[in-house]
Amino acid sequence: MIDKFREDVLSVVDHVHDGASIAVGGFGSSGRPDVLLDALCELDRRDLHVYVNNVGHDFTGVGRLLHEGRLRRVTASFPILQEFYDEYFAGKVELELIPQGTLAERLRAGGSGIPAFFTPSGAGTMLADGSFTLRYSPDGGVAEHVPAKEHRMINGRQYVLEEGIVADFGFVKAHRGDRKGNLRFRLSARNFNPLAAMSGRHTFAEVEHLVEVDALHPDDIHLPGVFVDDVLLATPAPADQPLMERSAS
Amino acid sequence: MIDKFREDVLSVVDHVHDGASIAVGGFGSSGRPDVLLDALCELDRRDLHVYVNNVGHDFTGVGRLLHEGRLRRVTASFPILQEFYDEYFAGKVELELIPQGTLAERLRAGGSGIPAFFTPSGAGTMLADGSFTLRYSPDGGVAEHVPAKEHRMINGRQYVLEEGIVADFGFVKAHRGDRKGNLRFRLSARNFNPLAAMSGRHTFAEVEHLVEVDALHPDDIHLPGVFVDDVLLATPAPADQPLMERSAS
Amino acid sequence: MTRTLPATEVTGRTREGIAQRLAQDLKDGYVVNLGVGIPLFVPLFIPADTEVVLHAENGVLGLGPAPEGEGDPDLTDAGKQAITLMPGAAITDSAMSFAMIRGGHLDVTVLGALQVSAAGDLANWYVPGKSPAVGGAMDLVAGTPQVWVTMEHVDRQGRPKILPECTMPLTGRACVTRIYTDLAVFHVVDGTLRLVECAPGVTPEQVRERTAAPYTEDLHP
Amino acid sequence: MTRTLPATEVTGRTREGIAQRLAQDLKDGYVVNLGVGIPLFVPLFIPADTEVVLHAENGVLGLGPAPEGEGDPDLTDAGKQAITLMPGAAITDSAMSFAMIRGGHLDVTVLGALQVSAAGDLANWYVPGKSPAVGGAMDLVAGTPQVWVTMEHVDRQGRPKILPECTMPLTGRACVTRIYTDLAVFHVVDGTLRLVECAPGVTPEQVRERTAAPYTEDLHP
Repeated sequence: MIDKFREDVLSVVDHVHDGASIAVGGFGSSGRPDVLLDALCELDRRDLHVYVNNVGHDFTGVGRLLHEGRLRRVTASFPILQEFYDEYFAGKVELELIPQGTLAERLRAGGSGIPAFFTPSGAGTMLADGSFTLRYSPDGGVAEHVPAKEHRMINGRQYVLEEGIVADFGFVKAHRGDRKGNLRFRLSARNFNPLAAMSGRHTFAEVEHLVEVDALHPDDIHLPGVFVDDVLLATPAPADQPLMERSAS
Repeated sequence: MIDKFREDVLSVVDHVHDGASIAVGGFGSSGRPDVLLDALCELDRRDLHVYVNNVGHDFTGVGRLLHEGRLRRVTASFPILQEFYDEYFAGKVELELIPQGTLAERLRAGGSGIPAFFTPSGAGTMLADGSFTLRYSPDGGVAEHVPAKEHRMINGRQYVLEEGIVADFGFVKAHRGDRKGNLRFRLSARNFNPLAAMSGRHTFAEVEHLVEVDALHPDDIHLPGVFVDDVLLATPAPADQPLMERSAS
Repeated sequence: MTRTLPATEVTGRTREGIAQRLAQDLKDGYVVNLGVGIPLFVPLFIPADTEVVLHAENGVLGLGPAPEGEGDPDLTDAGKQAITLMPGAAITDSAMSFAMIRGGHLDVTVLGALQVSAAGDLANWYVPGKSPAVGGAMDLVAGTPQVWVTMEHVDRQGRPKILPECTMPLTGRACVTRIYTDLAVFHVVDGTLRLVECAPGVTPEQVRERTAAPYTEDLHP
Repeated sequence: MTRTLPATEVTGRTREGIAQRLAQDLKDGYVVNLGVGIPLFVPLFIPADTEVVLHAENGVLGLGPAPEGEGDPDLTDAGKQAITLMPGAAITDSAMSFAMIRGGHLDVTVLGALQVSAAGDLANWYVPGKSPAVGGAMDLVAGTPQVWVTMEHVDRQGRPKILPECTMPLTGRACVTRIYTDLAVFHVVDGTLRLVECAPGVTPEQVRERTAAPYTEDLHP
């Protein structure tokens, strides 16, 4: 019988190897899977390639991974964190900067068996023409550029070819989830979470509320359980509270 | 103030011109927008290009359009109807046959500003190599083939390039809808409906229940109103029943 | 195609029996899409302690058995038949449904075949001259890691359906991973066919007489 | 870039005033995405009888005003600020949000600019040497039919920001359709700039002195 719920976060995240690529949900701190990200730190994982919209504005979430030197590359649209840029310009972390909509669509495409698609976003700009710096050298020079992307005129307009992202792992946070992995998000905490889940070859979901299998109506499920491998609690339940609950939205 | 509800179906569908392309939701008769399709017949529209999964198994819905000789071309995965094939082999209607997942993705892509994407589905088959007959001549010979599609090896696998579909109009059916155009579907009647709505430059939605604007929770809306231009009743309400209702799922 | 009919008579599994044999290979937790025909018998034979999640490409994940009585017109499978839902079922639109399929999130797709080639090519959507319709077959065989074919071993004229090359239009290339027929079970290993099992009462010779494609034998008694 | 500063002093619209002027051009029913900076003043000036649906690229369609008090951490705009929702609001994931944007389903995007070129090219995401971040700007200018720029007419050094060609990295080519500054309103018509309005108390000469790009004049009194 299918039961994807796991009580112990560390033993689940232990499957993530050094050097892994991880698609991470969340927009800023909204809907960000902090329990999963923190587990990477406790397990001392390094050399990670993270696909995420923002690095964050402080040393929590992906910001903590950055601060502890665990990131090899970040693929993002809006990293923000100043310490991230310091590390980037020092050649300690790579930045593949892409438009936000391209990040969303690349994650969805990778999870959907679409290896590449054309988009107008970024066509003819330095994010597509091969001039953006992926990695600086320690002396401040350019060590490597993001490769130029294929451009094509379609119906008189210029488009750029972008690749689907299949990450080794998906890290997501949901409001409610059941033991089959079905997820439901709350308000704008949904954002990149369903897409990060789709992109991961193996996806972990931390949920605020674990609900019974028939508590989510089939029409109300935002992400079907087929995209989720392990379900964890976002906040370990206090001892005096029941693990299982049927919460209202 | 935005109010997309229209009482009179014919005056709305009257915007559809002869020769128009229409993306139609539904899977078989499930979720099929029959009120809108019937209006095309009453308005005597002809020479239509319909994007739809099935023509149907009888002379209702798209089957009625076929039966009345209103179709120039059908883009579909599973036409089924025998009279459709009779007309096809007689050169009276064109058939662009594509895989079902490709139809779904092409409709979504077109509505999402993605002009083309690569998919493994159909690569190296006669649905992609230019050998499938788009149109027969009256004498039974081949008048025109579906053009060959670009193939490309990506990471050692063969893919085919498919184009997004932007239809002149989207015809969809929903279970519930509000005056802002927000839609909610019921069970497997959802199918192609959100995608047909996205694909249409101008989209009509017939709804079983018109609900008040705050009756659908923002997390429960399957298709935001931004994709819908006109909302109609799937079944005109009897005179003794209130037009507006707040129905449970 | 010009082979003469085999001399010996043979009776292997029934259509239900093919589905029953295949059902033994489904593992707990598998997500499976079932085509029309023989595959639709498979659910009858899934053991009670094995949870197999059934997927229908019109957007249903977690199909239950047919309803008693009329059924709900808003709840049908990909063959437009009324269905029920299992606890934990989820509904999606067709793009998301095929995202699951194309993205490799299903485990097995079970479908019928007109022909299978020695390399695992599949032809199952179109008999030239007849009415063409493809549905989701090309997406299913392109996206699903395991593609299991169920079919009669030979056609109604007694001609082999497992051939060196398919002569009918392909659904996909090198996609089939297993073949379950009335006479035998084949696995496709490293791009070649391997006979792993004969049906009860069927001999390897009888299978050989009715199979035009080359294959190796690795029979488990 | 080597132009000397204009001799005359000029005081045009305030930042709020630019937003107020732009808000007059929003039509009932428009769906609008607002960038950070001056665009965030726009909602203050939308007339009560005009319904403008505000979109945030993190998946919110139908933003309301800022909450009184703390707000809900699960309900923020694209600038991570707490928001409320209007009746009829809808939430989507980020892929659907950008499907709206890229697919042309919004009417107007309003954003700030570092530079705008004579052909309507926009540079607004990256000052070389500073910290690069792009967010949704490239998708917004690629997908939205009307791209309205709000900005100060000249930079802090008094140098024109409306130039023959942008010297900073582009966000998009030939995408800007209108420019609202403290001094003037330009429309981009057939790929060229047209001055359609000077701010109250500003003369066409003062605009010309502070604009490096060529443009035509079609001033409505």
